[in-house]
Amino acid sequence: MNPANFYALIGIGLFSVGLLGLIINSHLLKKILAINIMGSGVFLVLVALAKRAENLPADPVPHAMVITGIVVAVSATALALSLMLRVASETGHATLPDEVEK
Amino acid sequence: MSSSMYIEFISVTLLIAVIWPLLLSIPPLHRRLPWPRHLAIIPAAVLAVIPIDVSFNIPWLLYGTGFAIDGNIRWILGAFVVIWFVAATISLPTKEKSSPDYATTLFLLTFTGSLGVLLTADLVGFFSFSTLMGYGFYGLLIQDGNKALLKIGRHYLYVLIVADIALFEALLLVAFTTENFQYEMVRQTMSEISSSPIYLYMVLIGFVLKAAIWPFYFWLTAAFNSGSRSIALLLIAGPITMSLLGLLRWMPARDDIYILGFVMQFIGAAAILHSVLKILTSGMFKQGTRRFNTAWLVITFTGLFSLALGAALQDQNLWQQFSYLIYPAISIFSLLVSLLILSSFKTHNETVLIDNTPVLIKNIFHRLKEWLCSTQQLASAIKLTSLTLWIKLGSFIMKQYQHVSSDHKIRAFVPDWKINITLFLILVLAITWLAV
Amino acid sequence: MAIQDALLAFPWAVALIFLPLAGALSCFLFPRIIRTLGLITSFSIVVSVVGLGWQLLEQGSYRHTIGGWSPPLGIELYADGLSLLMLATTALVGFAISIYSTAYFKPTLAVKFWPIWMCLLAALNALFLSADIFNLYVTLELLGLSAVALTALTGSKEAFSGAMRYLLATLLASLAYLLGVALLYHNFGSVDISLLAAQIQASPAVWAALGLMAAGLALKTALFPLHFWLPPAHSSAPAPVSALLSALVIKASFYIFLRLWFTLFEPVVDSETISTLLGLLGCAAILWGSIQALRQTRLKLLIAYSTVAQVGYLFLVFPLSASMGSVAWNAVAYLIISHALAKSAMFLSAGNMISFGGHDRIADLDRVVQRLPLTAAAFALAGVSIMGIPPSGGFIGKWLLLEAAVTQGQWYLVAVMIIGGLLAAAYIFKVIGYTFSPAKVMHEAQSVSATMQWPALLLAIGAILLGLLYVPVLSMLSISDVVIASGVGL
Amino acid sequence: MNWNDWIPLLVVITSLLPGLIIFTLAEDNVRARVMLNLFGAFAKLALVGLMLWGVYFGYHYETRLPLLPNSDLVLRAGPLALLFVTLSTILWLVTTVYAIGYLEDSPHRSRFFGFFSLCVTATVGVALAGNLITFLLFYELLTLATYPLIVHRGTEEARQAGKTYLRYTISGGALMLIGTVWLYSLTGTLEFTPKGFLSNIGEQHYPALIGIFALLITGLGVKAALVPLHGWLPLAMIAPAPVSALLHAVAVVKAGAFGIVRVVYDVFGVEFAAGLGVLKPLAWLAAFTIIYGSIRALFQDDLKRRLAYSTISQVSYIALGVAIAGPIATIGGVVHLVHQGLMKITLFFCAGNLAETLGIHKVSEMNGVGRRMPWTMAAFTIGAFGMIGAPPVAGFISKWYLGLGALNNDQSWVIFVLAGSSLLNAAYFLPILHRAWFMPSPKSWPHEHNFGNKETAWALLLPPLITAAMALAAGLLVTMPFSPLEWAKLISVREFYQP
Repeated sequence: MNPANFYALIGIGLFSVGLLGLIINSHLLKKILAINIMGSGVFLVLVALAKRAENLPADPVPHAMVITGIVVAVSATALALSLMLRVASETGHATLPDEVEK
Repeated sequence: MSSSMYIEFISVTLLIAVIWPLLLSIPPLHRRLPWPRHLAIIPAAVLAVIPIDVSFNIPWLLYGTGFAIDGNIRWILGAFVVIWFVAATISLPTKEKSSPDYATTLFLLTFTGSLGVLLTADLVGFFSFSTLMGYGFYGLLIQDGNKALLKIGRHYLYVLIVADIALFEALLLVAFTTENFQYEMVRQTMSEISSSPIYLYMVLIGFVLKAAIWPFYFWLTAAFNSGSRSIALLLIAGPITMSLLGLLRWMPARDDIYILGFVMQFIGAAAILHSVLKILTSGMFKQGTRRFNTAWLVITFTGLFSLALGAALQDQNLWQQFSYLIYPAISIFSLLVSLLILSSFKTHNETVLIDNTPVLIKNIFHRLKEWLCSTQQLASAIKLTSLTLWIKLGSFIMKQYQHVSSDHKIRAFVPDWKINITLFLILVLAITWLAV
Repeated sequence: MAIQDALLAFPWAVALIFLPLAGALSCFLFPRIIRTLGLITSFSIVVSVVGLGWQLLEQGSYRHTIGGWSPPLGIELYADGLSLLMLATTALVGFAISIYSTAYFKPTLAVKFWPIWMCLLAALNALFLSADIFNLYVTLELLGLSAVALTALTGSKEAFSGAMRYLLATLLASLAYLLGVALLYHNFGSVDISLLAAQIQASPAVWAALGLMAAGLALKTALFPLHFWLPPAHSSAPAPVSALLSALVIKASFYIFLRLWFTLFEPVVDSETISTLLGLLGCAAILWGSIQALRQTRLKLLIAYSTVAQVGYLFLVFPLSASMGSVAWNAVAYLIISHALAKSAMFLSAGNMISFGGHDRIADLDRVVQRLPLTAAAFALAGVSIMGIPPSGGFIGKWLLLEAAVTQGQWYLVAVMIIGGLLAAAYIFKVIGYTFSPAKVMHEAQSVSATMQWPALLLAIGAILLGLLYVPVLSMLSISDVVIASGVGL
Repeated sequence: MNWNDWIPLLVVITSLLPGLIIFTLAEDNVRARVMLNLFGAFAKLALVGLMLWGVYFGYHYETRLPLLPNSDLVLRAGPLALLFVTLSTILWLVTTVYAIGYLEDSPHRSRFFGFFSLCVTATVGVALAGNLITFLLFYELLTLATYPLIVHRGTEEARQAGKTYLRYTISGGALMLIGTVWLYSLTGTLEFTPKGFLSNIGEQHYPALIGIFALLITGLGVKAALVPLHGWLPLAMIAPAPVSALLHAVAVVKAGAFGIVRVVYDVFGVEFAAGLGVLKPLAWLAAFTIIYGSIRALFQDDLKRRLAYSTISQVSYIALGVAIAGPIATIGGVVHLVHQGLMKITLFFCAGNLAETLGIHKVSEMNGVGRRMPWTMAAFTIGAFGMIGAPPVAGFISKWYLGLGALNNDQSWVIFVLAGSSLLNAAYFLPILHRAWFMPSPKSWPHEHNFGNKETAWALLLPPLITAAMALAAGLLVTMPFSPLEWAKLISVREFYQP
């Protein structure tokens, strides 16, 4: 059980926690936060698994990926938040109208 | 001029004789001509007087039909022309010229039909023209809206349809056997092959119906009772004569079909017996029953005819000896009957004797129907084939006709109609049984 | 032929990504001539796709390492028959939609629409050109975000909630995908598809990756149980946006699915059960989507559900690819293109009907057929392709699928496809029938400009003509340098 | 590049192109529309005449375009194809003239004529199709092209009729599609070949082949209105008269019947199909349809409905002739393809004239109409007698050969079916004639238009007269070269019984 795998497992855990949160919370802000948690989980996995063996230096590529990922996540979150605000202002409450499929 | 030129001339006349009345039957044409009916008959008359035998084919018409005239035909043609001429004279259109004159059209169509039947040299032509004649005559019967004639027309129509179907089947059998429809060829081939009994029965049904041979005479008597001279005349000159001719033409020369021979002889005998009784019971030719007796006279003659034919079917030599007598006999008979008609139809206020034979038959068929209904509950699965449905169908068609006039008399003829259709089916069944 | 060589040497692929980005930028900078810019850009994209196609026909499949950095560090562009086909579809549909949009959007909206639309085009092109799974992730994300933004464009309540739902779904999906990428990279130390394909072998990690990626992409493609986000989003968006969402965006994620499946997973993973599962989901999608579509009373919802059903057809390729690889492959390619054309045509003509009558209640389509003949024709022709009636691209796709299914004796697929076709006919002719009959209540009708009618019609005609262009399309599709296990040219 | 290779395609295009152009024409641009229609019709006629001549002397016309892997879009002009093409071309010309007269100053004519031409295009395509896939293509196109014509009036009733029509036809098409694909997966080819292309298939596939046959025939039977798949036909009467005329005489119903002929002869091959034992059931079905249709027709008071049921009955003659599976029965069935077309289109023209001129739609309103419109009713009479099978009208010939064929293959039960059918035909046609000719006309007609001293407009009167004359000629001049019968004989020899 080297630390890399440990972190990786933590990352997976975060991912699943976020998934759970995304599913069970109805408030949009919480959903968005959950998405972010998932994102961090994935990034953690990437970074952790970058180190393949004890003696080797860590692989730089995943870090590049993570940086890109973070950028994407930031922009996505921004969009999500603004959308949430608009939804709230339009519908009066920041939840999705849980519409059954017509 | 040379004989060949004569022949040319006759052949041309032969064609014209058929085509000319057909042309004249188009209203715009005959409306402009004086005496169109007589004009139409003239070429036929010419044919009747010139004693030259001609026959020629028109290969591109139908299955290569053709026309022919010889001594025998000329016998009938003579009487035929005379009667039609008379009929044309006594039934001149009384309508004002403004409305299109359908009486003439129908008259000429019927004329063309019967003339064609007389002159064609093969079965298909015969069949085609006889259809024309049949429907034309039906039109003639009902065209002036006379109630009595209407109902007769209806009977005649049913008879016609059934008969034509029967003849069509016969034709198919011929075509199945040979490619050639010339009378002689047909007579030869059909006398050899084995399937010809069916053919014979079909022919018999067809023409017995069409010629009003006993026991299918009720429409004939009715027609005579209806009191229209021209109709009676045309009936003799058209359908009846031509159907007798048809029997002669279609019956193959073979003498091994005893059943059929017996059937025909029986029919003939019964017809004669029945009509003689009729005439006797109605008092001999005393004034007032003439039409009636004329009708029965016709039935007698047709009976005689089928008697003779039945005999011929059993003994060919007999036939060979006396067949040449048949044509003169027919023509003379038709002339005689027409004379009787002309003489007897003068007074229109005479008492019409009721003919009670159909009643008898009716009762039989009512029983038959009841029996069928009772069996039908047992086997309702075969409903479509069961006669009762056909009869229902028939009465429905009757209803359609009853729009013709809401006259309650017409209702009374539903049974007769059923008789026709049921007879047809019985015959069909019988034939299948025989065929098996 | 110096010019020719120059043209052959020209990096069209790069242009395909660069041009729309430039277009987006210039749209920001010069909002006054925004329409012209948009049109020019999308036309230039068409041109460069033609150029790329020519290149491919001349030289076979195409690789281009940006800035000379080779993988794994550098980014490499890769184009073969399939990507060329997708690019061509994108370019054509995109061009038609651009023409349509010039007339559709009022200036206030146009300012917002064009830049995002250009970004979306860039994302699409980049996605179809990128050859490594991480680039695919990035482009996918970019695509998703711009698509969401476009969905929210109208600013109505439904639009916002629909967009929100869409956004959450797409984020979830791409994160799942990214996790899969992480796993794959960890195991094989590469993200380049061809390199991965070279060294991949079965292992729990690969299965996990497969699961994650498949689920994510299925969600983005709105496969049956995961389609909940699609109808609200597609029906609430403005017409051209719905068109490009249904026609292109979901196809992009499916394209990735296809690539990964046939290059990476199918050879190594014992895919029998999974492919069957996917097939079953496809069947469920076909039936469910069609039935839902049949029950709709609003035109756009109907079309959106029909998209759900059509996506189902795409997924039938997986169970069929087992032995009939090439046939199923051609079939799915054909279905993708023809559906893209037909569905965009449908949404555009729906947009016309809405801006014509001011509503999209199917029962009140007030004799559209003689008052708006071009649009009606467009809808009908597109419908023919959707139903899969000859002659049309849809028919050829369906024919090939059926052929594969019958040959493998998978009768349940045959039955589903046929029933799906019948249901499609039912819901499409339900609409067409009402376009002939006058409505109970008359509406005052706005006139619809020809600029909005012709693109729809042309797209629909394209969908029909596709049924007669089997040979060229396939020759295009067969450009490839990799040949993989199931004998599928890639 | 041989010029002959393009004639079939041209034949298709000559009606496709005008149709497409007509769509774009303005509503009031009558002259251009008429010109286009007539030009297309005559051009097609010329080309077809050319091909008739060529095929008679053994030339070969075939267009091949790539459609699918190893199954092209093939248009081939064999004798059978030409028979149907000629029929549809001639009747298209006539019907176009009629429609021009019938739709005077009625709305949406451009649309109407556009789809009309498309419909003919599809029919011609069906006729010329050289393999099953091409056939299917045009068959579906036909469905789509006729739908707008059926719902043309735009009423709710029309919409319902259209819906029913589609329910039947689209499902039929789907069944055909399955059958075709299945066949393709078995044989790898769909090319129509005389005596069929299945004879070298292994025993183990025979159940599958029976299934395929059932699928194909069901799919075709929908359009051919075999009972119990006939439900759409009487409803389709809502369409304008020219449409129903074309629908019944040439386009839809005939396409189905023609398809049955194709499938039995050029896909399965008669002997093979008979060997499979699939023809007997077909024959029984056809026979039942014949009787059933006639019986239903008896009870209709609406003239067009009666004619519709009569069509159901009459078209099954074709299927019957095919199913009897003999050279002569084939002649009967194939020739009835033409004869029924001529007679039925005449009847529908006349029905249309009555509706258009006097507003008569019911049989019970037809009293004495013969005196008001003698020419129309004369044509009607000829048609009716043809249907009954009275000589010398064309119907007689087809019945003749059907019966003869039945005798040849000793299936004499067919004879009784024919007899019963004639009886019933007489039973539902003669009353009409009786009313029309021999009953007093009412004081006033339901809804009379006045055409001066003529009984109705020329464009309405000429077509039925022409078609009636044709029906008569087809019966009278039956032994002339190029008569339908001769052509049918040619087919029977060339396509089916040459080694």
